[in-house]
Amino acid sequence: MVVDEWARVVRHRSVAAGIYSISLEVPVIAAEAWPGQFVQLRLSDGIEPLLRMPLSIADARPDVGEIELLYECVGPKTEALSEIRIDTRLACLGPLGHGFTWPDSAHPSILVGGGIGLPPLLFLGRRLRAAGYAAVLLTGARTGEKHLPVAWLNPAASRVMQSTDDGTLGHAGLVTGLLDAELDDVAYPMVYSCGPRGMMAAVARNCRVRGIPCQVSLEEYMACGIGICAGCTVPVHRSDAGTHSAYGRYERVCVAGPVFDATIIDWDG
Amino acid sequence: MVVDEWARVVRHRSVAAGIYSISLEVPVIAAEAWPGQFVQLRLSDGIEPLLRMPLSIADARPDVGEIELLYECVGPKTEALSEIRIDTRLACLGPLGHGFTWPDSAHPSILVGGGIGLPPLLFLGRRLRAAGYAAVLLTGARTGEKHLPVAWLNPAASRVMQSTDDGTLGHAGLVTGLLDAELDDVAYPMVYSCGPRGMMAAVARNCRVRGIPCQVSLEEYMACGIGICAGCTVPVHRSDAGTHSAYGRYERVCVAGPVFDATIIDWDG
Amino acid sequence: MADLSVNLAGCRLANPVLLASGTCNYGEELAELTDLSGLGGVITKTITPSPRAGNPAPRIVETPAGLLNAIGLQNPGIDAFIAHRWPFLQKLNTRIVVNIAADTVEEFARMAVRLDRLQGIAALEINISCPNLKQGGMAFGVDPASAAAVVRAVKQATELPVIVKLTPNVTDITQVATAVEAAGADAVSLINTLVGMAVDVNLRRPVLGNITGGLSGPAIKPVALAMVWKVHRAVRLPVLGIGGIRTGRDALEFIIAGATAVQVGTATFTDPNAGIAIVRELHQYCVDQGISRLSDLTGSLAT
Amino acid sequence: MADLSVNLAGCRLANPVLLASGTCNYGEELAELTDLSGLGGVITKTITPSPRAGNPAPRIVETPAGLLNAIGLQNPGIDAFIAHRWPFLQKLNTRIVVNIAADTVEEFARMAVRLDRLQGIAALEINISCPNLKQGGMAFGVDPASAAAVVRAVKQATELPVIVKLTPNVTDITQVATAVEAAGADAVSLINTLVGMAVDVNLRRPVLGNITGGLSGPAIKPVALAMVWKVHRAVRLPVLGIGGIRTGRDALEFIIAGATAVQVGTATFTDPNAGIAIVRELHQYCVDQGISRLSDLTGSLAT
Ligand SMILES: Cc1cc2nc3c(=O)[nH]c(=O)nc-3n(C[C@H](O)[C@H](O)[C@H](O)COP(=O)(O)OP(=O)(O)OC[C@H]3O[C@@H](n4cnc5c(N)ncnc54)[C@H](O)[C@@H]3O)c2cc1C
Ligand SMILES: Cc1cc2nc3c(=O)[nH]c(=O)nc-3n(C[C@H](O)[C@H](O)[C@H](O)COP(=O)(O)OP(=O)(O)OC[C@H]3O[C@@H](n4cnc5c(N)ncnc54)[C@H](O)[C@@H]3O)c2cc1C
Ligand SMILES: Cc1cc2nc3c(=O)[nH]c(=O)nc-3n(C[C@H](O)[C@H](O)[C@H](O)COP(=O)(O)O)c2cc1C
Ligand SMILES: Cc1cc2nc3c(=O)[nH]c(=O)nc-3n(C[C@H](O)[C@H](O)[C@H](O)COP(=O)(O)O)c2cc1C
Ligand code: FES
Ligand code: FES
Repeated sequence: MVVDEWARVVRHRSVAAGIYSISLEVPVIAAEAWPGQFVQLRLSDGIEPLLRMPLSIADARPDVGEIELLYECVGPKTEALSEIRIDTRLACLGPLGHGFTWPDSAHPSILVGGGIGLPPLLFLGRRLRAAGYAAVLLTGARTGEKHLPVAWLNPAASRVMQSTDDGTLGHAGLVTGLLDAELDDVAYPMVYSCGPRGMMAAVARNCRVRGIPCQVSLEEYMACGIGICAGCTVPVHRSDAGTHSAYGRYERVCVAGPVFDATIIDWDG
Repeated sequence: MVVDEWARVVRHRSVAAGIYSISLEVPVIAAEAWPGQFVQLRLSDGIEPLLRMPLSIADARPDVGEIELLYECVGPKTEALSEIRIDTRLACLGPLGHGFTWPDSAHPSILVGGGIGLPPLLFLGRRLRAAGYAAVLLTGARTGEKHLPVAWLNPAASRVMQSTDDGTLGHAGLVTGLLDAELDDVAYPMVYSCGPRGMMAAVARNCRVRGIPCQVSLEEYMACGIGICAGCTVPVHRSDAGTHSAYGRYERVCVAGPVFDATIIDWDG
Repeated sequence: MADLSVNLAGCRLANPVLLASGTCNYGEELAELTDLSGLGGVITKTITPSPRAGNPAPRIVETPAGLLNAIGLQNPGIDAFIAHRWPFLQKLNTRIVVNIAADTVEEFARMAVRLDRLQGIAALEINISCPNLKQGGMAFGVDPASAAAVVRAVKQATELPVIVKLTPNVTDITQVATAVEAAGADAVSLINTLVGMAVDVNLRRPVLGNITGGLSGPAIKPVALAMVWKVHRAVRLPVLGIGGIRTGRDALEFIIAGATAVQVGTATFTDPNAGIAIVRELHQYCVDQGISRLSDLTGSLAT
Repeated sequence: MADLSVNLAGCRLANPVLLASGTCNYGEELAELTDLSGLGGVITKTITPSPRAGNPAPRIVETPAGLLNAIGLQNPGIDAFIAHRWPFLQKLNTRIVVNIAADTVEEFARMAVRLDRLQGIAALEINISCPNLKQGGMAFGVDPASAAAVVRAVKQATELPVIVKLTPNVTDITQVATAVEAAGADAVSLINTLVGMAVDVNLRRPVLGNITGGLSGPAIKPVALAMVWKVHRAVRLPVLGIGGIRTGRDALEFIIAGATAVQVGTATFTDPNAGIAIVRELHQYCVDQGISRLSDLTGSLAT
C-alpha cells in the first residue's frame, strides 16, 4: 500500500563529504518498505521546487516506525533538503516501485554500489543478513571522502570492500574491477547493483558473459514516481510488466522498476 | 545613498493580531533613513517569491545600527517573512524614496494612520519629538486586536488617540472622525497620513477644504522600488519631480514618493 | 451546500475538476491513491491508431515553476486501449473523456467510430496540440482550416460530445476556436503546453532527448488565463481551462475568466490528491462567498 | 582571462550582457546602484514619437516565477528623450541601444532619422512586440510583411545597426525573423513578453488595470530558449536572447542555444546588480571550462 505520509524529521546529519543521512518517522511506510523501493519527498508546498524528489530507502525499521535516506547534494532539491531541520514535517509518498528479489537458492549475494547508488543496497544487505544470508558489499566512490563510514556499511554486509577512482581509499580503480576479481573467486548465484548507468551497464555485461543473474536499480529523472507521467522511461528489450504494458520499447522506471533484471534493459538504447 | 545591505535579523516578534515587528542590523541604512522612506527586502535567492517586498521604516536607530519594520501578514511574501528566524541574513535595499518634510513653522503636527499604514508615522513621530516638536497620533484599525500596543505608539507621540471600526477599542468609528474633531479644536498647520487609499483620500479632502497642508504616504504594488520599472504609478494632477519627469499623468510612487503633497494626487483618477 | 455541478456540452459533471490528459495515464495508478469518484472526470492519456513508443530519455525536466516534457504520446494504441484499459475505466464512478490523436483526418474519424461503440464514454477530446511530435500533433492545431476539418470528420463519425484541445503556440487562438466552433465542436479545452527548451550548460546539450518539449505547470498559468478569457469571449462553446492549476483559487481564476470546467495536470504529479483538494477548496469558496451555484461564476469577470 | 567581448552587427560589446528595454529606464536610477560600465550595454525604455502616459494601475503583479506587466510604454517622447535623457546616457561608458516604437511605418522612420543625428548611439532596437497597446505595438510584430516594412523604412532612415525585437506571441517566430532579415535587419532580439493575465478571485476582476499584460521572468525562460534556438538556425543574423535570465548559467543556456548576446530584464528588479553578477559568472565559467573566447560558445549546442 502506497501512502502519502506526513513525515517528521527525526535525525539529520552529514555522513561523508556532501552526503547526508536523514531519518523520517513514517510508521506506515517503514512497515511496508522493501529493499529497492523509494519514496517521493515533497520539499515545498509552493513552486520551488515544483516536483517531489525520489530517494531510495536506505533502511526501514518497522519497530520504531522510521526510515533512513542517504543523499548527496548535487543541485537545488538536494540542497534544499540538506537545510531541513529536525522535527520539520514533510509529505513523503511511498513505498514506491518494485524492489529486489532473492530466491532461496541465490546465496551468498554480492552487492555492487557506485557513488550514491549505495542506499538501496544497504537496505538490501540488512534484510538479507536479517534473513540469515551472507552478503558481500563492494562500493566505489570517486575519492575517499565520498565513502560512507563503515558504521553505515557493516550492518549491511558480512564483508565490505571499497574502491576509489583516485586510490585515496581501498582498491584504486573502479568497483567493477573488484567485482571481476570476486566473481573469478566465488561462484555467486546473484549480483545486485546500483550506481551510475555506465557502471551498471558494465556490471550487467560482466554478469551476462558469466551467466550470472543480475538485478539493477535504475534512476531516471522522475516527475510523479507513480506511473502516471511516463517521464522516467528506459529502453528495454522486452517488458516484464505484463501483457497489458503500453510501454513497448520504453518501460517506466518508477512502477516497472526501479529494480530490473539487467538483461531486460537495452543498455545501448 | 541607497545600499543593498546584508541585513541580520536581530529581533522578530508578534505585536498584534497577525502583525509583527522585525528589527534588522543594517548600519548604513539606519544612519541614512528618513521618516517616510522604505526598504526592499529580498525574501529568497530563488524564484519564490521572485520580487522583493517593500516595507516602510518604522524606526531607525543609527546608534545601534538597526531599523525596525512593522508588517501585517496578508499573503505569501508577508507570510514568508513571518517565518524568518533571528540571525538570518537577508538583502535589504534602502533607504528608498522621498520621505516626509516638516518646515519649522509646521508644528504641532497631527499624524493619522489607518491599519498597517502606521509604521512610517511612528518613525516620523519619533523624529519630530526628538527634534522637540509635539505630535498627536490618531490611529484606526478594524478591531482592537489589530492595534499596536501603546509601548509602540507612545515614543512616537505626545498624545495618542485610537479608533476601531467595530468599537472594540477607543473611539468607535473611522479614524477620519477623530481627525475631524481634532481639526475642529486645534489649528494644526500640517497633517501627515498613511493608510488605505480611501482613508487618505478622505483625509486629503478634509485638509483641502480646511486649507491645511497634508502629506500622504502612498503604497502601490512595486516590482523594483528604485524607479526603473514604472510599475508603481499613481495618477497625479501635476508632477513635483522636476521638469524632466517623463511621467505625465502618472508618477512613480517609489521615487517621486512614497510621500506626496496630497494636493498633487488625483484621488479620483 | 453549494452546487458544484456543471453542464459540459450536455454532459453533467458532479463538479468542474477533471484530470488532464497525459497526467493520469488511464486511471489505474491513481485509483489507489485518490478518490477518482470525487472528481468531475478523468481524461485519458492520448491514444493513437497504433501503439507509440514515445521519445527517448530524458523526457522531463523541471524549470522555474514549470515542467518541460517530451513524452511523445507513448501509448498502447486504440486496440490495446479498448481491450485492456477501457474495462477498468468503464467501472470508475466518474466521467471518462477519451483523448485521441492521429496523423490524418481519416484516422481521427476511424478512431471516433470505434470509440462511439463503447458504452460509457462521456466525451472525446481531440488532441490537435501536442508539441512533441515530428508530424501530425500540433500541425492540425495551428491552422484553423485543418483543425476544422478534423472536427467535422470526428463529428460525423460519432454521437459523442467532442471537445477540441487547443494549442497556445499560435498568433491568435480565437481564430482556431471559432473555426472549430463553426465545424461543430461541442467544447474547447485550452491550453496544451507551450513549446520550450532547456540546455545543459556543462554538456552543452539539450536536456531533453527530443531537444524541445512542452511547458506546463504554474509558470504558464497567466498565459492560459489570458487565452481562456479571449476564447470565452470569442465563442459560445463551453471552455475547459487548463494550465498550471494547483489550488482552488487557481481554478477560480479560470472559471471567473470564462471556464465552465478546469483540468488539472502537472499538479497531480506533486500531489496525487490535488484534484480532490481543489474540489474541496471550490466548495469552501462558494460557502464563504454565499454562492449557491458555482456555475454562475463562469465568465463573471468584471472588466 | 577569458575574452567575453562580442561583435554585434559590427558593434563591439565588452561582454554579451545588456540591460533589456523597459527594465532600466534611461540608466539614471541604476547608475547609482550598479556599475553600468561593466555591462555590454544598456537598452533604453522604449521611446515613442509623442509622450505616452501609459496604462492605469495596477500595472504589475507577481505570478509563479514570473512578472505580469502592463506599463503601456509610458515614456516622455522622443523630444524630451533627446533633450533630457540622452545627455546623461551619452556620457555613460557603455554601449547605448535606443529602443523605439511607433504606430506607423513613417513614424518609425522619422524617429530613426532624428536618432541617426545623435552622437554615440550603438544601435537602434525596433520594438514591434509590445503586448500592452490597443493598437500599433505587437500588431507589426505578428505579421512578417508589416515587420519587414518597418525594418526597410528604418534601415533607409539611418546608418545605425538595427536590431528588431520580436514577439513570442506568434505561431512561427522564424517566419518573422526571416522576413526582417530579408528586409535588412542587422540583428534580432527575442523574446518580448508573452500575453498573460491574472484574476483577483475575491473581487472577480482582472488584477491589472489593462486586463492583460506581458509575462516576463524565469517562468518564460524555456519558451524563450526554444525560440532563440529555432531563430538561430533559421537566420544568419546575430540573435540577442531575452527571457528570464537571472544567472550566468541562464545566460549560457541562451548563448549555447545560439545567442550572440543576452538581455537581462526582470532580474534587475530583484537585484540591481544582476547584470554585473552575470558577467562575472560568465567569466568564471570560461575560466573553469578553459574557454578563451566566450563567443565561440554561440550556437555550440550539440543535438
Ligand atoms: C528511484 C530513485 C532513487 C534515488 N535514490 C537516491 C538516493 O538514495 N540518494 C541520492 O542522493 N539520490 C537518489 N536519487 C537521485 C536524486 O533523486 C537526484 O539526485 C535529485 O533529484 C537531484 O535533484 P537536485 O535538484 O538536487 O539536482 P538537479 O539539479 O535536479 O540534478 C543534478 C543531477 O542529478 C540528475 N537528476 C535530477 N533529478 C533526478 C531524478 N529524479 N532521478 C535521477 N537523476 C536525477 C540530473 O540530471 C543532474 O545530472 C534517486 C533517483 C531516483 C529516480
Ligand atoms: C512603499 C511601501 C511601503 C509599505 N510599507 C508597509 C509596511 O510598513 N507594513 C506592511 O505591512 N506593509 C507595507 N507595505 C505593503 C506590503 O509591501 C504588502 O503588504 C506586501 O508586499 C504584500 O505581499 P504578500 O505577498 O504578503 O501579499 P499579496 O498576496 O501580494 O498581497 C496582499 C494584498 O496586498 C496588496 N499588495 C501586494 N503587494 C503590494 C505592494 N508592493 N504594495 C502595495 N500593496 C501590495 C495586494 O494588492 C493584495 O491586496 C508597503 C508597500 C509599499 C509600496
Ligand atoms: C507529462 C505530460 C504529458 C502530457 N501528455 C498529454 C497527452 O498525452 N495529451 C494531451 O492532450 N495533453 C497532454 N499533456 C498536456 C496536459 O494535458 C495539459 O494540457 C498541460 O500540461 C497544461 O496543464 P498543467 O499546467 O496543469 O499541467 C501532457 C502534459 C504533461 C506534463
Ligand atoms: C516592467 C517591464 C517593462 C518593459 N518595457 C519594455 C519596453 O518598454 N520596451 C520593450 O521592448 N520591452 C519591454 N519589456 C520587455 C523586456 O525588455 C523583456 O523583453 C522581457 O521582460 C523578457 O525578459 P525578462 O524575462 O528578462 O524580463 C518590459 C518588461 C517589463 C517586465
Ligand atoms: S516518474 Fe512519472 S511515470 Fe515514472
Ligand atoms: S516600483 Fe519600479 S518604478 Fe516604482
